[in-house]
Amino acid sequence: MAANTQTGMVLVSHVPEIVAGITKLIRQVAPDVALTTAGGTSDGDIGTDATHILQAIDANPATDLMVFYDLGSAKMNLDLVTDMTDKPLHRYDVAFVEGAYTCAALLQAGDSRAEIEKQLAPLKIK
Amino acid sequence: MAANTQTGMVLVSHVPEIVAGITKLIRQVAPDVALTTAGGTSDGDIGTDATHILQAIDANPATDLMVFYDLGSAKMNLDLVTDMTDKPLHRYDVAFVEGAYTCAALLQAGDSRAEIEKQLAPLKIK
Amino acid sequence: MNVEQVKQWMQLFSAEIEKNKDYLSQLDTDIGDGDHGNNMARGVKAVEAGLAKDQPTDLAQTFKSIAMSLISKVGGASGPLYGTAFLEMAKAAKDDENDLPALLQAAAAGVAKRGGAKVGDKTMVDVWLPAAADAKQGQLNDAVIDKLVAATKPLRALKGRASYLGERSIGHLDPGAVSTGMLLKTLLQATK
Amino acid sequence: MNVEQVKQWMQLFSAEIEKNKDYLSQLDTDIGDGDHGNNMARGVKAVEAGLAKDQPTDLAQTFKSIAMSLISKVGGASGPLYGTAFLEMAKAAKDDENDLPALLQAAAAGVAKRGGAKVGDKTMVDVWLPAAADAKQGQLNDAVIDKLVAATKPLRALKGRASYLGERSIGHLDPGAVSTGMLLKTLLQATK
Ligand SMILES: Nc1ncnc2c1ncn2[C@@H]1O[C@H](COP(=O)(O)OP(=O)(O)O)[C@@H](O)[C@H]1O
Ligand SMILES: Nc1ncnc2c1ncn2[C@@H]1O[C@H](COP(=O)(O)OP(=O)(O)O)[C@@H](O)[C@H]1O
Ligand SMILES: [Mg+2]
Ligand SMILES: [Mg+2]
Ligand SMILES: [Mg+2]
Ligand SMILES: [Mg+2]
Repeated sequence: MAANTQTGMVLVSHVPEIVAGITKLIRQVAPDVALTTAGGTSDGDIGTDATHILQAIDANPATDLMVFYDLGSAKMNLDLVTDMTDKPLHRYDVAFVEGAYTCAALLQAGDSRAEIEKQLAPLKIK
Repeated sequence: MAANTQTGMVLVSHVPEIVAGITKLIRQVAPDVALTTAGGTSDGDIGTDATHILQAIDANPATDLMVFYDLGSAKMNLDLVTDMTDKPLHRYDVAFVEGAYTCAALLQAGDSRAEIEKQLAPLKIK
Repeated sequence: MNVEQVKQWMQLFSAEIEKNKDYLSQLDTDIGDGDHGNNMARGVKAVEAGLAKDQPTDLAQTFKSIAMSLISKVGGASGPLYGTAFLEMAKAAKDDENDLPALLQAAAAGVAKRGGAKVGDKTMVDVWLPAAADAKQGQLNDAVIDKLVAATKPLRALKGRASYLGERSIGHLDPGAVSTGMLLKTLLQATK
Repeated sequence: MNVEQVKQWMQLFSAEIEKNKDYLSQLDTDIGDGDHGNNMARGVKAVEAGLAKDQPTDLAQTFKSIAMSLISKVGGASGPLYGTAFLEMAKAAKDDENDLPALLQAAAAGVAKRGGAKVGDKTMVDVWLPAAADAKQGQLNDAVIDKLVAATKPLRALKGRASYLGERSIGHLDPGAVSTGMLLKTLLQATK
């Protein structure tokens, strides 16, 4: 049961601690998943910006990225960034912590993005 | 528009950073809400335990508590704790970050628990 | 519209934001997270520094420079929204468009698409879209802009942070609508 | 059942957990977060320390002491589950119940209620509920317990962390079912 490492995850939050914490939660069940994060603005303030998100995308070793976020401004920055990168970004409007945890557990188990999307569907709330 | 401070919030997570981060996110929009947290076990490990949750409940100055959590073991500990405290606990099986943020913003705006529960209903995912 | 006018516009807008920073943040405290004034102030400072550094020579470059500064420095929902407005104007200007109403039209459509908001959702879109339409009719002026901004007050927010408040968002001006009003008024000043 | 037997039971269980700590954590690594062995080891250590400190003199006190140690020290889903099992036995023992099958029945019902799991959901409930029923019929033995534990392997998890894995949870033993098997087997040893 090798992990799916072609598909990676990017977490975007207004607050650095939130993505740091979710990373801890995820790493318990998914040590091998390609995971990068953008928490807060580039300057370390509460908020999100495209520059910081682009860094997390560039730093991710996977070719195909599943993206999770907390609030709406992160969503708009993500959409903006989609036009600025060549990597395919898939944004999920699901419960942030619960969706990211589910995705990580399934990538670790070797599932494909298509399979994972089925499990994410009931978590859509945004 | 005085904040509702009779109703408080308790956040329970497996990881200390997650509740610390959500607290930052919440404090931006809800400086006056009665908010306490239990992140990780009493010993500071990843996980949850009833003792730590009870501390967060006892420390909360409000009389009526709305409780949010990340994963299932937190839920079971919460139910266990409900039998151990006199304070009325209301557990919401909603998206953790999004539900807690919504609740905090509305408590700050002065809404009652009943009004807030209506807004939380579409966030139910657990 | 020409490069000098855009620079003039940004100076006027910057001064207006600086002057109203606390007011904008107060509006955002009522129905959001209280940072709109600071976000915009950070943004316009970056715009001025960006223009000084980039030394753009045509309209497209100028708008692009402004867009990138806003996108990377605002740090809130208004960052991608205003950033998109200027990106869309840069794209239009690349096609040799320098007619003000046409540029505004491109900007307004970009903002509406980025945020997924309709007129009436109590966002800056409530100012952008009707103002662009009025400009096309040659009828955009300060009084019209003030009216569009004021009209956000009785609405219930359906997008952005204020939407979490449901009914509680009624009775407050939308902060982004107010800053958009400032952007459009200073545009009129710079191009009159 | 009497206090000495319970103490004996806890010593045997503790030794079994200590011996199988890595095995339980490995099972939990496959379909969970890999901490079940450590959680249980922390729990049984706390139980021994708690009993030494509390010096309970009747069954109800003894079960209560065990429950509180597990609740405060396990740090995973199994904490409130095993904690509830012993709390329920403490409640039953207070009503002067010391019949083993009746106590097991109370424990199993408590675990099922706490977790909201049914038999077949691939959790410890798959062992607790049928084992309690078998005990009532006087038919609980090691072979029966082993069979109940093994039966969790082909199932798809519907509760707990393993349920996040959907189909991927199939083909693995449930870690909590395995530790429950150990708890019940050491109980049979201590009371035979
Ligand atoms: N989805 C959206 N569509 C259009 N405008 C929006 C949207 N979300 C937010 N806004 C605008 O952004 C403004 C808030 O900007 P700001 O305070 O800088 O960002 P944030 O809400 O991230 O703190 C709102 O007043 C509103 O005009
Ligand atoms: N809702 C539930 N109902 C019954 N048993 C459960 C439930 N959730 C988890 N379990 C049991 O708990 C075991 C996992 O325990 P443990 O690893 O200590 O906790 P955690 O999953 O919090 O890390 C599972 O193998 C399963 O038997
Ligand atoms: Mg704001
Ligand atoms: Mg903000
Ligand atoms: Mg575990
Ligand atoms: Mg655990």
